[in-house]
Amino acid sequence: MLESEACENTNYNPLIVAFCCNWCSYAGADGAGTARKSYPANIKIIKVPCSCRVNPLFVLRAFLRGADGVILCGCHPGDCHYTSGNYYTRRRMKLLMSTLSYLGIEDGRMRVEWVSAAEGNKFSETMNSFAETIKSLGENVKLRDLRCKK
Amino acid sequence: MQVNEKEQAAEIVRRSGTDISKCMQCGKCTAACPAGYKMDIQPHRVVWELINEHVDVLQKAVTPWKCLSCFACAERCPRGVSPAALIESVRLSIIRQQGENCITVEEIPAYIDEKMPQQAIVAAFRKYNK
Amino acid sequence: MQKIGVFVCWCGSNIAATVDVAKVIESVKAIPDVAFASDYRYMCSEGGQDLMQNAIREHGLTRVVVCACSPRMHEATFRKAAEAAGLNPFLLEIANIREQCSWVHKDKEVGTEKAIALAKAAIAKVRFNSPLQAGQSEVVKRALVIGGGIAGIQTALDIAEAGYKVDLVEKKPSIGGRMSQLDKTFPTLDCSACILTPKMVDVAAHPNVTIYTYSEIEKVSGYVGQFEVDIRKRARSVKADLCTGCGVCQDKCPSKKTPNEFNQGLDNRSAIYITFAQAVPKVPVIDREHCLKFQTGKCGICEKVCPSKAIDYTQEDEIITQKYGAIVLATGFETIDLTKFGEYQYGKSKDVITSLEFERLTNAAGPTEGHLQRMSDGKQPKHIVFVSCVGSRDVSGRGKEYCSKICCMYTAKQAMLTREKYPDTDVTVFYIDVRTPGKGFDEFYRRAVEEYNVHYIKGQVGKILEQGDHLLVYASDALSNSHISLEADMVVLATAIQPSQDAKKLATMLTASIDNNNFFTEAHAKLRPVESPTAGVFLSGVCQGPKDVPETVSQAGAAAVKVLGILSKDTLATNPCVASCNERICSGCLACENVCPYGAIGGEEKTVINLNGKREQRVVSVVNEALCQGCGACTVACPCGAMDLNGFSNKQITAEVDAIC
Amino acid sequence: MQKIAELIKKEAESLLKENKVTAVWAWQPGEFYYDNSPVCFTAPEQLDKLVYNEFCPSNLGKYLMAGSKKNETMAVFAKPCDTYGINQLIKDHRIKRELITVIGIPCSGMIDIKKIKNQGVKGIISVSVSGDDVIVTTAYGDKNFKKSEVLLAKCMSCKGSDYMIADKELGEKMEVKCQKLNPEDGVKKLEAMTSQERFAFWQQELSKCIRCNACRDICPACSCEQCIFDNQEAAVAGKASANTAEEQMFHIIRAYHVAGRCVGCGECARVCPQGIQLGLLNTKFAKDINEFYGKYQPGADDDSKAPLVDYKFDDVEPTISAKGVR
Repeated sequence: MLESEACENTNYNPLIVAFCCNWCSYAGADGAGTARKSYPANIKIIKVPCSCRVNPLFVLRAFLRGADGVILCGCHPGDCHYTSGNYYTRRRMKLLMSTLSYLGIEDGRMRVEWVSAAEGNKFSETMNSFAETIKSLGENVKLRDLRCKK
Repeated sequence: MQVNEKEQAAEIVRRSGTDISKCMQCGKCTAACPAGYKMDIQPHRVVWELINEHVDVLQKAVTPWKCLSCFACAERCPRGVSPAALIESVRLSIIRQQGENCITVEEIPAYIDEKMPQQAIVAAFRKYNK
Repeated sequence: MQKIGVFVCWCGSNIAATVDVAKVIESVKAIPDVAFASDYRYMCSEGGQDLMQNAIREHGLTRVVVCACSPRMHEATFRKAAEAAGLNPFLLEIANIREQCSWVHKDKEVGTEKAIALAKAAIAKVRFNSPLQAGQSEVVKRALVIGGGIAGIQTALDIAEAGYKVDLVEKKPSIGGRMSQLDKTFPTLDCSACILTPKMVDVAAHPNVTIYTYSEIEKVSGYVGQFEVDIRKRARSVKADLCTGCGVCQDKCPSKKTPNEFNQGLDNRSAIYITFAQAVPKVPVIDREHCLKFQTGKCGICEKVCPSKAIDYTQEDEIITQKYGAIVLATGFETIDLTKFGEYQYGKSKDVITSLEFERLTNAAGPTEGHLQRMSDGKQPKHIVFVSCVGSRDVSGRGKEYCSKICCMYTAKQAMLTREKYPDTDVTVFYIDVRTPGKGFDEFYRRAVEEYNVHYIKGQVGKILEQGDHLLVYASDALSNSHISLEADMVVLATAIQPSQDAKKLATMLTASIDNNNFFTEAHAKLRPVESPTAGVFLSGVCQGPKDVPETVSQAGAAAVKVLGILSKDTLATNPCVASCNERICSGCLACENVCPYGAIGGEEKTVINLNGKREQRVVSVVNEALCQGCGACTVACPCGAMDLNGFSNKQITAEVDAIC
Repeated sequence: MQKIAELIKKEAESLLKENKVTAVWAWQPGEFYYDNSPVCFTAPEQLDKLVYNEFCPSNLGKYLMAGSKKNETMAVFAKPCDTYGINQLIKDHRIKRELITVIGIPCSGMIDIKKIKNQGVKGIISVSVSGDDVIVTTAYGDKNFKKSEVLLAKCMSCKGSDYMIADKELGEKMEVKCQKLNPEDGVKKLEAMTSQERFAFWQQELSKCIRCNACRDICPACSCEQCIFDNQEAAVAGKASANTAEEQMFHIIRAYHVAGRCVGCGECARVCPQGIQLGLLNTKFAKDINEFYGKYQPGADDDSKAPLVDYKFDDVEPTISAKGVR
């Protein structure tokens, strides 16, 4: 049964995928680096031109492949480099998150945060808090495709 | 048990809950302090002494007994430091170490006059009634 | 199978201290299509680039991954190098193992593991990279400068001098900005107007410059080389071509109770007014809110007295639409609001003023014609207290956390000038630190102390009370550990500066980013300080960060040079990372068209070859590559995956996801 | 309904005779009385086979796509609920409005033969309906039912008797008479469960899927040239149901792709051979969209901007503490 696997790994180090838009959040992540603001190493960043490039399919794909958490970071609403990209993101991800919850997936496995290029601190704080959330949620057993797991 | 000044200073700062590293010694706290003219060590200097781990001089000073706990210093501080909390913490270090107090609570009414602000009276009872 | 080359940079110890570079090499070498892997101390150096170029040639590499600093730093460098070695530049990817790995992780084992994972993700992605060709887009040979202060004027002049057309847009009725309000400038004590006005005249007279005063930016669209801007030219109610600037109208205007903005509200102006004597253009405007004609319908005196029949009450706002190749932001600053600083009695006592008000008070063209006198009773103050850092370096939420940079110097200037003109006036300056990094700055400050006997006290003012006709100042002397109180006739607050309120609105319009304090963000703090992250948008003056006049003028020139770098080209290479539509799959639902912020997608009825190999006619999406900016909104709106984005294709991103998970 | 069938026949005849259209889409009898199927008539003499009764639930709109590509003029008979799907297809540019003539036909609800069969009725020969009375003639004699008790689930949440698009309307409008169901009730019930219960429910529900793609084929919003699940480039391809997770993904992604375009016709659930309650998924999206972005009914028009390709500056933020998420 799926539930039993949640406890199998005692030294749990969650795997987190972070999609970051090139103009704000990726730059914010760079800012966190420049300021040496650390966050857990199991967070891996994928650069996209705009948060609106992130297809819900990518998010689901990450979960299928065993990611324990997915976080999407973009420019603050109103500050999108492409004027309106993050407004679409906001709707798309809102619906996706609501549906994941509806399907019985733990709330909080997925998060959307707006991080500007100047917010290196916020980037690192957000990542630390997200990693904590995921740690408390435990492994993603519900959405994981066991067949794909290495 | 005698603890060294360094540890004592760290304990005082910890207990105060204020971040003394933020202080830039601008003197705004001192300028804002209504009791400053009676203090031998001014509020900004209290922070300075703690940064430099000089606890002895603070414990021997009159400052801890003159602070009204009005928190004007903390209110005005541009860096979010609270000298009042530090002074309170210094005062506690004296009381806890020696079991002493500057005055007893019974002696307070004699000091009260019409001009004394309400806050100072309340602060005095709070401080000396431990 | 691809032949992938992987290059791992040490970045001296920046990467190598936290990432075991040799181990990364070892790991990636085990990947079947990695044909070459090597490390180098500084990949971005000539030696590093040579190493990569030689490897591309010798091993016939078809893809390259550089594990180094952020792509925002050197992606362009490495792509250029790869191109020089014959590889399409878009077949190279960067794994960011510095900013997003070695700099944020301390444990070497953890860092190495992550670096390997990031390298593998980049390798997974680069397999699906396809060679892209940058297109060309035309450059409109005209620049727009927003803000007509010294920054904007200098930038406009420099661009115009190089032979290009430039439009200068100023919100206020006259150009000149903050500098026109100043009395003298440090550290040389030149008269501010004397050095600024000639420049104002120059820029107004320049055949290449068009000035739009009393105008604001309404809308911006387009992209570098092809910006399209709507400028709202507000109705002046005065015909600029007829007006001679004689000023009769403002003398005769019966409505004279409006606070004079130019004098920081220290005196009043008429409803029809010319901002100041040297205004450019020297054409008055009617402030309709305070004009009797507009408010009550009765009056019309200005129209009657105007000798050149220039008054026009029917004038309406005009929208001017113009195309530009580049835009410079020079929106300047204002002083912060002091309502949260009740202890200073600012606004309650007329003798507590900001330093900008002090500039007006000492300026010969100011409300007192340059005579230093108290606003309360007109008496000459005998003791002036200057307070520095009012609202600067303040993290309490009352002020700004940054240093406003110019206050130490202008306070020294104001103190010095006071002592020079009024030797019997004592001057005390309260400071936290005196910061004088700049040519001749410290010498200037020392002169104030040594030659002019300005009394500097390290300490702050905690409370000011009005007592009779003077002010009681409670302060601290931090060095002597004492609490002091002194009497003063006037207190001058060196108020923190902040970016103009319009900055945020403009940032949104231009998609230029701003920081937490609303200063425009530069593309790179050290290497691209006058460029905004948005291509073709440049920064000049205080809108980017606090600056004094010489610094502003230098940056203004730098911004102009960057603009010229664009205007001097006929075409610009466009970003080839644009959307592309697979017409065989496209169903023509045009969800993509609906989400495209640039109007770059349209539906066209086309004959296409369907999935069964047969010709058929149907609506499909067509991307205009010149307009597409590559955000990718369309790719997600597309339900069937027909719309994809070059450089960030579904396959590339999925490969990255798969490699990481 | 018999009267309407006659009207339909007459209308089809005149359209074809006068060469107003080259094809007419309607229904013809299937192998059994209750499995009428879509048909395309191109000549008046074929019209004998035309049928319209309580067993014509399918929407004919999607069949117009092929002809539309060849610029054929077509007429289609559409029940009120079908008009939503037709509008959606027009909006998605899958049907050219100028090529088609939509003829609205009234409907009083379609019968769910499964509900009758589940009562142990076998050997059905024919069914006759008058008012609320349904008489099923079987090889073993007649059986009586109340129509309101054997209606299709989708008809019990009928959106009304108005046509969203119609060039002509035949007959008098009719109402579905039964205890109405609100499709959102099912969603609300699920929302009220715990996360664990919901997960268990969906595992159970979605594990029934055999990936026959019937839901996809019938859906008026699923009109892509090539479904993303068949697109090798799209990384979700894979027709075989390898395991639970992938089945979940199929239905989540499908529901997501039709979000804001799903007209709520309930056809997917009707045709599902495994009886998966797909409506619970699609209605959840519709409910969320209504709650977050204001009421929106896909297919009610052919030119409004769908919620997922639109935005407002003050849209709700995707935080996890949002309403509807427990």
